[in-house]
Amino acid sequence: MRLEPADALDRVKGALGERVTDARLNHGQVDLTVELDKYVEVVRILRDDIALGCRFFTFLSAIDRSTYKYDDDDQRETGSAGSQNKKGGIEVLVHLYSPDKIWHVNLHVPLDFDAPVCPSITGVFRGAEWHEREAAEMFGIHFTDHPNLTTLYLSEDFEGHPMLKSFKLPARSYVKDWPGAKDPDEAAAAGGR
Amino acid sequence: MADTPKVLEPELQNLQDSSAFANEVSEGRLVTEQMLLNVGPQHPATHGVFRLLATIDGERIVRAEPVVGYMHRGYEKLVEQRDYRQITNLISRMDWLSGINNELPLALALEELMEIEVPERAQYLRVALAEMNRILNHLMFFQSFAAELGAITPTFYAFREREDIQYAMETVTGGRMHFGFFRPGGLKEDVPKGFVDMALASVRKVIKRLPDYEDLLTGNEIFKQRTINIGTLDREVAYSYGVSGPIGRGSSIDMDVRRDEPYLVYDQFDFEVCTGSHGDCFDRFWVLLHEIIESAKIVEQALAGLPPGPIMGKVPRVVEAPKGEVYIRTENPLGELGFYLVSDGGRRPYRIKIRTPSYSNVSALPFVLENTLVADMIAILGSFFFVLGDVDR
Amino acid sequence: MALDVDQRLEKARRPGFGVGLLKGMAVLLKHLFKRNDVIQYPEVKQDLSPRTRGVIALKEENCTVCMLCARECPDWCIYIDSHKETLPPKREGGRPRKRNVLDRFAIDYALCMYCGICVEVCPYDALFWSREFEYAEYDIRQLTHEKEKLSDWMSTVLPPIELEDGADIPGLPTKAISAASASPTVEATAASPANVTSSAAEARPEQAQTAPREASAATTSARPAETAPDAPTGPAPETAKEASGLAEEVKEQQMDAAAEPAAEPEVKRDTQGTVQAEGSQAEVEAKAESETPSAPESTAVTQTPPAMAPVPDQAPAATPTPTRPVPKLEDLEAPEDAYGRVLDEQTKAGSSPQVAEARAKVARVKAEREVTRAKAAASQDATPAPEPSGAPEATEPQPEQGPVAPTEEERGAGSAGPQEQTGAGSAGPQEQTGAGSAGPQEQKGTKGPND
Amino acid sequence: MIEISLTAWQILVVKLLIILTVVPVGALVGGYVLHKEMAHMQHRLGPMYAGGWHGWAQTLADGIKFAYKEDIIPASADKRVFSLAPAVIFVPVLLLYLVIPIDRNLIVEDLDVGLFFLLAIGSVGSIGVLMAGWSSANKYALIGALRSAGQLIAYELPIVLSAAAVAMLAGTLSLVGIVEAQDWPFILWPPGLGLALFLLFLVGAMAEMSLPPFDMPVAESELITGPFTEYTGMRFIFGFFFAETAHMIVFAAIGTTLFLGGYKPIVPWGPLDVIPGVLWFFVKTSFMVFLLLWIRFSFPRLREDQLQKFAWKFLIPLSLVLILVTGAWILYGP
Repeated sequence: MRLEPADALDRVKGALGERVTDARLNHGQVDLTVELDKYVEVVRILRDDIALGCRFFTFLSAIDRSTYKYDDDDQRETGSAGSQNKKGGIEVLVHLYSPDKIWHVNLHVPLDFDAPVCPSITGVFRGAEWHEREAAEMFGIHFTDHPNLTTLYLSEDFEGHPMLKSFKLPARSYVKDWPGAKDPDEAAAAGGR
Repeated sequence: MADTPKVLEPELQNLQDSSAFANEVSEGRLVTEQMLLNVGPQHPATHGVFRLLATIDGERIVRAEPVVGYMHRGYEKLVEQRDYRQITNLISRMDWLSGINNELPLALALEELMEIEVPERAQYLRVALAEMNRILNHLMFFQSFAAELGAITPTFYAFREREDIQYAMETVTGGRMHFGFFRPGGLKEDVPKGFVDMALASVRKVIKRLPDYEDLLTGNEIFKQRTINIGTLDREVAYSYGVSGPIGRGSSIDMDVRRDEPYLVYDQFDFEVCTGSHGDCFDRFWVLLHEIIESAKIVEQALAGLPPGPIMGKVPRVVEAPKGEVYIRTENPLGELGFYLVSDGGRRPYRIKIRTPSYSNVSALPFVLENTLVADMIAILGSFFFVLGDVDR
Repeated sequence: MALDVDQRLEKARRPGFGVGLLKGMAVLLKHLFKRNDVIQYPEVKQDLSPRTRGVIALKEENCTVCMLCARECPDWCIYIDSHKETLPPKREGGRPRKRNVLDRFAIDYALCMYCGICVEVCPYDALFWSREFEYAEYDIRQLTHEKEKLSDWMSTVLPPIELEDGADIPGLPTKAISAASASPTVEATAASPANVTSSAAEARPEQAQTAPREASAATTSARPAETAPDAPTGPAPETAKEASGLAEEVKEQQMDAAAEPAAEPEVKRDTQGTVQAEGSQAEVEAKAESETPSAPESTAVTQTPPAMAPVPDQAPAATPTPTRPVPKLEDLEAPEDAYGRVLDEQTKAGSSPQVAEARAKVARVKAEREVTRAKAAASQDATPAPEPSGAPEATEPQPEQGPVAPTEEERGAGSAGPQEQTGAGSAGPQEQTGAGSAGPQEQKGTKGPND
Repeated sequence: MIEISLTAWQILVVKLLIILTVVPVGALVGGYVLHKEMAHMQHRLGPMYAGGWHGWAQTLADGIKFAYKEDIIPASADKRVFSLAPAVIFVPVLLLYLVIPIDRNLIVEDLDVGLFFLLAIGSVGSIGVLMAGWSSANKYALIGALRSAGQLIAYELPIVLSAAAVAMLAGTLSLVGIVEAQDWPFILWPPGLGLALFLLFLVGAMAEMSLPPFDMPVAESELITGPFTEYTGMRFIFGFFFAETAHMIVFAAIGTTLFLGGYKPIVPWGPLDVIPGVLWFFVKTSFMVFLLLWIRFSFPRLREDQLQKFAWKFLIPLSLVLILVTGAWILYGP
């Protein structure tokens, strides 16, 4: 009943073939990197393939890797094919889970950082609606053919996309000084808190 | 009598030609004027500030649209600005009914990344505290559901049991709701003398009094009338919405992280995962009520087999997760709570995606609420056991 | 499994024809005649646990204005003002010493989230949790309580609770130490200032904050949870009685530790005033290498106890044999000389005066520690030499190192005093505390609760 | 002649004064009982401070507090109707007290059609509820009002029919006559029939007073307080709390009169006759109040349509059958 991660990886490779650009194991969970055009197709296969059976939609979110400190030996390409910087782009992250054969899959979909556009998977998983709305307002990703892509948390007149690394949290130091910065030669170390 | 008060008129006007209205006519059933009922953000039935825009036709809800975000505190952004020690105390506020269960996945994720060995005593204590917290949470929803159905008495019985468990947990952690007790690698400190007896006593008292609850609600004909076959959530729909926890199990999703992927020492305890088969309010409630028994079982086993030893693993002075990503999920009282932790080796997480149970569960509400009555809406809201702080994060 | 659950469910779902209604009414009737256990709050008060996070009390004389609490506070709700004042040098050739004086210590309880981080990180046990909770105000601005009010709450702080059976009682390791010779303790604790210095190089408070924790045996013994997992603790206490006995012993040591800093530095300086050596060279080098960023990680992971739970005394208890050869007494460097030398080095190296001073202090303390080790090794019994001569000196109320600690390094240095005292001291220093001034004595009373 | 009429006037005034004092006091006491019984059934203590001894003055304090509260009328409400509604709800409850025989000859007005008067006046209050709900210009209030209207229509019938059966058995509509006609064992006679009628009356009464489990009109977790959502201060008290308690007490008294043999001793035994009828009446009424409250705290709330089904498909047919049975009993019974 329970599917070992290694077997799961093999099955995924078998079922998806060259649709995925990168498939690996990460802490006992299958880690896939998918190009934009294959994305929805891959999700559908993952759900419908009996051998895989990832019917449980865990979550959909995005990661802004623009300020991520990469090692040089990190081969993983997180930027989209279009953008120049292979690393440090923005990516959509979908996590699916198979309740029958117990295994997880993390789906990384690199997007173009400057104009992030991604097809919606509400056709595959209805539950993705809210998640995509949240990702849209937080990361500025536009999900095409989403039923109603309105803001979920933020007010309509909210400026900017908070979860982007470029969106600096209005530090409390605007409101008041950092109480820890009293010591003269420690004031420097106080920055950024 | 008086003519139509001013406020009603405009909505009545623009609802005349709303699409749903047209559909009703085309279906040829008796159609009266529809009315837009704004439930919340301040409403007795929505624990927290939760808004529901319900278009009602008489007492029948044509469609309902939840509006969340009144409590959005931006946890996922906030944790990027805090170091791990502060995050522990921060996320304990996320779902204020199950504080210690919120701290668990963060500790687990850090231990996974930093490859910390957690001593067994700490694991047992973690299990015991987490399950006691689960009982607290379930008792809370037991009473709130009853109160929403109009039965006032169970509230006070449930709070009476809660008090004992809360007191036991307070002697350990120093807090009643926000515990801040789990640390990457173990616990903050060891439990005080007499805690085991206190906890066992409080838990057994709950078990002893559960029959009263059954008599008060589960066996009550009126209660059955209000809940059976009300707000049915289909299994596949629940899957696609990612509905988990008691609600998911209510609609026969036999899924429990504690059993499927045992994360602490859960694999050493014997407990059963209750599942309902109809997916209606009654099953959800029944599952919730019986999980109290199972949790109590686990607490008894964990405290009985509490091994001696340290409660803190080998942890470097500064909690700095090495580079890497990991998704850790635990069984929160309300469902699957998952942390997708992306670390770039700093003292602060690079990104944490918090997958909260209530969020996914509530997102399935519009589907369930269609074509129900206003009174049923309350029952369904109550039976979905969501915490707004968990939805809005 | 799931099947019989379903059976129960089906049974529960069956219609009941009014029997359930009567049952429910019966439950209510039953409770009507039960006597209930409601606590009439203002008259009767629930007995809250000593760990209850009610309000944060300040032990003002312990605060060294290290700003750690203010920096770690997630809500920035702790306001500390201080000024430096310069004291004349203790003796000729000495350097005028700076010390911080606490002007303001305020906690805004309207902002405080009661997470207790400040209490956890406080290296000198100046902050405690009190279970007092009745301090509501009519105006939110009045919720910012100054140090006077916070000090008043100190009287409501309870001593820590006894631990459940099977818990690691920190009394044991310390006991082992008191039995063992003094040198291993010194050895183990010698590591901490190194880390502190290095961490200071990276301007990271977190790393520093643990070192002083190791410093006072009072701290470690009073917070039991902080026992290293790999601690070689002797037999875990079977009965509560034994545990409490241990607690008693711990109390003793707390007392000593509390009393000791008052005496310690001058003691060293007077007793082994005129000696010089190369042993301290090793010290300086060790410090130097530990300043390289790689050092803290290695030291931290390999040899030092966990972050939240450093109990240094236990590592030595595991291996009571000193790893380094004990240097001879006569070829040791005088602490003051080490102080001056390192100070010059640092100033030449171009580090800021505070840092230089701090590292100089570290060097001095290490030199002193070397001296103590040498003496301890020389004398046959475990009783360390400083005690007798320490007694008269102990009349100075304030620890010399404590207040002089705005930066991490100095905290490390300040920690040295109690540190080696727990090792060397716990065997004999009863008369020492007896001779100790009032300051240390009353410290002992409130030393316990640091949770 | 004039003197007689004068004395008649005086008597009338005295009687009215009695009513105007008894009813509020009764309501206050009833409120206190409600607090305490609820608390102890729920493993609490309830009010303990107001007035010193076990918070005996709690309801009084509540009343005073509400009297001091601001009286708000929503801007878009229909002001006249809105401010009139509480009176329309409360006055009929007062009138009900007029015809209840507290003792054999201690009654404000012994109407020959006392029972008819009761049933007629008893249902006027719901018009006030309807007025309140509609004029508040609040959707919750509107829904609540409509619910209560439907509830009234559905549950007036069982009450009327059961009362009619009692009248048939007693052969009179005068309440004193009905009490006199009853004999030991009161509701157990005629066997079964009396009890059935009593339960029928009880359910109907609770539904008409919209007490839980029939409190859909004011379901606080669905419609905040139903028709009284927008009310504050004294209007709220008179329209809702006061009226509710007074209503409950008077219905308990009516039940006592119709089924429990009013002011008669519970068993026809010499020594018990010494005890004044007022006391018996008081005891029996308190028992009825206790019963009503007990049921009220035990159950969750029904749903409106379920309630209607229950009324039309079960209670009303049952009551019609009971009427037939009663007739049969009168004709062929002993």
